[in-house]
Amino acid sequence: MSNPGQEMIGWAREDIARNIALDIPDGSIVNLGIGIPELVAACIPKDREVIFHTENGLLGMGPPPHKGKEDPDLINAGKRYVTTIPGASYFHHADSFAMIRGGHIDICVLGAMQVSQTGDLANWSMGSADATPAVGGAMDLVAGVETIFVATTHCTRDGQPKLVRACTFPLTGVGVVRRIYTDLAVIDVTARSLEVVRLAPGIDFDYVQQRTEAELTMVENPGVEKTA
Amino acid sequence: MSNPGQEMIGWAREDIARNIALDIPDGSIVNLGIGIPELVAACIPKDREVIFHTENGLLGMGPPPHKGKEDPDLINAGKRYVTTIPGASYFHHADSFAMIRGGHIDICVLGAMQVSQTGDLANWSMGSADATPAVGGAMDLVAGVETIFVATTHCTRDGQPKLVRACTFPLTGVGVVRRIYTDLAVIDVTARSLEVVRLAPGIDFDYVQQRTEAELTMVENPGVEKTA
Amino acid sequence: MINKQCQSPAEAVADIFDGATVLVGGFGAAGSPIELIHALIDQGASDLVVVNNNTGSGHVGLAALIEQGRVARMICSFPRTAGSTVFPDKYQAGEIDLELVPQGTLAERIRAGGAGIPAFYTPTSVGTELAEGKETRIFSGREYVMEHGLTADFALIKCSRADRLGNLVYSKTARNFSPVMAMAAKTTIVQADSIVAVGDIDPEVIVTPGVFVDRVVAVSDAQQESALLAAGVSYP
Amino acid sequence: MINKQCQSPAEAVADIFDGATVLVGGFGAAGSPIELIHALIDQGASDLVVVNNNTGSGHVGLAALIEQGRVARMICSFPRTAGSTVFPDKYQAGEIDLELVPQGTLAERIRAGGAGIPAFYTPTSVGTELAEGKETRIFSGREYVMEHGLTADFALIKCSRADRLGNLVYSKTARNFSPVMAMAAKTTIVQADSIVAVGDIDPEVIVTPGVFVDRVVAVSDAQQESALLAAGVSYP
Repeated sequence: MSNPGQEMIGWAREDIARNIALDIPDGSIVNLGIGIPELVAACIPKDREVIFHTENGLLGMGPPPHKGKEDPDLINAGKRYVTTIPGASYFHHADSFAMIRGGHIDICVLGAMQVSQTGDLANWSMGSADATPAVGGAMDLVAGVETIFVATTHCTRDGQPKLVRACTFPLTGVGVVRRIYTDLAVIDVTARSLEVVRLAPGIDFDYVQQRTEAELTMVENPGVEKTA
Repeated sequence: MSNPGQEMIGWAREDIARNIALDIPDGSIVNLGIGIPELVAACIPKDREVIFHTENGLLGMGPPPHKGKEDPDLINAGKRYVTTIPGASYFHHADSFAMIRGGHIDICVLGAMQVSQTGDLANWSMGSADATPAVGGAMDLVAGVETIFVATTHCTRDGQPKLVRACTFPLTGVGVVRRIYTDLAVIDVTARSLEVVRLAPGIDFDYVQQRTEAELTMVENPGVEKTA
Repeated sequence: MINKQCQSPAEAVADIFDGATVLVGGFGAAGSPIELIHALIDQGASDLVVVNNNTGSGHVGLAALIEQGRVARMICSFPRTAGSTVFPDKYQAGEIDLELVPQGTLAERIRAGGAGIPAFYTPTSVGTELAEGKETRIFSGREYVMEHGLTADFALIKCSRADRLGNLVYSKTARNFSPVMAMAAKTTIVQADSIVAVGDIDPEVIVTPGVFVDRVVAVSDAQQESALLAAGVSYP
Repeated sequence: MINKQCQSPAEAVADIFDGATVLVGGFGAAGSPIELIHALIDQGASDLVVVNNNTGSGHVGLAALIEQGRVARMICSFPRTAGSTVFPDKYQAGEIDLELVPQGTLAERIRAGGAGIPAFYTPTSVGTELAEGKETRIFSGREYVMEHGLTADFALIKCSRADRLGNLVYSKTARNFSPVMAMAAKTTIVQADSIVAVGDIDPEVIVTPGVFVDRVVAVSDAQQESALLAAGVSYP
């Protein structure tokens, strides 16, 4: 039994990214959001060919350029400089979102402000009146991509749970999240519950549940984890 | 006064095409239907630059190829071999009809089975049960192109009028025709009537009216014809 | 590694099932994937719903598939071709159904299907018998018809160059419906005049990105429908 | 003869009127037609409705147009940029209106406008506050929101190469919204890195056919927004 007051150390940001990368099958077309999701690309196992889509009109996005090789015409959705891999292609925004909305992107990894126990995602607005709202492509991605992974710290910086019974922030999409990767656990959104399928080293179930507003269950046989 | 039984000679097919060509302003983007409309391209005055669109995905269609130079991958909407002019571009069918439906084609010249006095066009089906219906792009063209010219013989081969009070054949579009070019006259569809703006040499108004079911009027000053 | 290459048209079409909806590229003979269609004839699937602008010519390609009685329904804009009686004969005999769709509406319905748009409004066909029974609606004082996105189980298309990732470029007006059909099918099968190395096609000129393509097969000596017609060939 | 070339950005934007709706190409700095926007600032039109994915950076380009108080309303998906406070400040002060649209819906609305589609249904934003007040409808058991096509009086876009007929090709991800914006404006104005002879651009690789373009102006030494920001430039 863990002590609620004691902070245990879970996975680092790079570990979260690696956990996600290992769940991405060879041959997948993947869109990565900003933040931890961006780290996933570098963690894909060498024997898998995964192609990255960025919604501003590029399929076959490569790693960041070397210093001095930045091209202002070659950026990703986060407006960072990127490169292309052989076999890349450019297209306009309507075609890019036809890929997304039409179900042609296999997996999207997004950050989150909140995820509900039924898979609702809130990641675009705190709902405060004094902020400028900005949505970007998040609503299109969750509506169009079959498999939505969330990469996030388990709690906010001030310790508030992000996995909640119902989102209090404005929604990005309803019932869209498939699997949540945090610093403490890997958690599937199932028809019945949020089901912990894997715990970070040294972290136990109770410790995770104490930091989660939504009710968690433990997968029956965590040793035989199936990938999403 | 003409004698109703006496057949007078009007314009030939090439004359009709030339009448149309002279009404196409420099710089126009034009789509030509099958039949007499196809003859228009060769009649454009040399000092005008007119660009031809064919709905199967080509802007900048040129004249037919020389014998032996036919390319099976380069055809027009009538499935005839064509060529391209410098500045041509290829695009897919959805983009091609975006041009049409979105109002980006200036003029379309079509054949007709019937035109009503309110500008309804029937040119795709005789409505007979034993025929195989085929519509092609005609309905898209009349819905999307601002200026629809009709090129047709004034009557059918067996002498039936094609300019009628109301079409009896299935419609291609409602109130879409702007100007009608026949072997006997050039006729505008106005809010009030079918108005004859020009008569073929040796043809008088009564002769045209006798071969027209719809009621015609004569433009007030046919010597000062305004182009469409 | 991603490798969408198949060794033969037969392998590429092997899993097309009875009753499948199949988008077939081409406008008349231009862009018609004749070898894939002939492989489908050999393969045997029947009760197909086929989407193509036309219904084929002579007794080869799509016309042959229809002639063999394998197509239950055609969705197309112009089911007539000079000198071809295969479809009209079947249609008059009540042996095949026809859904007649204006050409631009057909292209837009396929694009919508591929883009995740279930329905849209178009001015095309308003006031005509092709709008009968369809919902209409006024926007800014003009009447429009509601049309539905069109998706399919398979697409059979032809291109000039492809790579193993499924990136495609086409030849001239043989492009026609193929790029939107590639978007709208669960499984898009492509015959390519040639398959080139990944990276050989400039990223700026790729018309169909590989994300829309599932299988590519090289058919380096593709038959021309016009030559088959001139030779009086019937398939099989 | 068709010649869409203008001699200067000033000439190209001269007739943009107060209250006009203006589509502005670019995603962040990539593809932003800075010289055309600066010419529009000089020209003086106000009460503009501007459509762009963002709201500009620093105090140049679109951010400068907003800062000068010339934009009454923005239609965009992401009106925030790292280090830019121009739009948020105006917005919080109630000096500018915002219509927030999901990025894919924005692109599709513009394409629809250009393609003569007055409205369509999309799954994007269903169940969120951005769907509030919008008509929804079930197709095949799933809920969709109805969105309207978006057209404009003018589009200001940037491309890499153009010809006098208005045929355009773009550079990499600087393509983004520009091809659909070119379709949706009554008057599409293009700044091109270079203007080449008609026929110099391969017909197979033209992204925007000339039919969608009204004016082209060569800006051979276009400024890079990142360089202007680094230099701390404010326009004018």
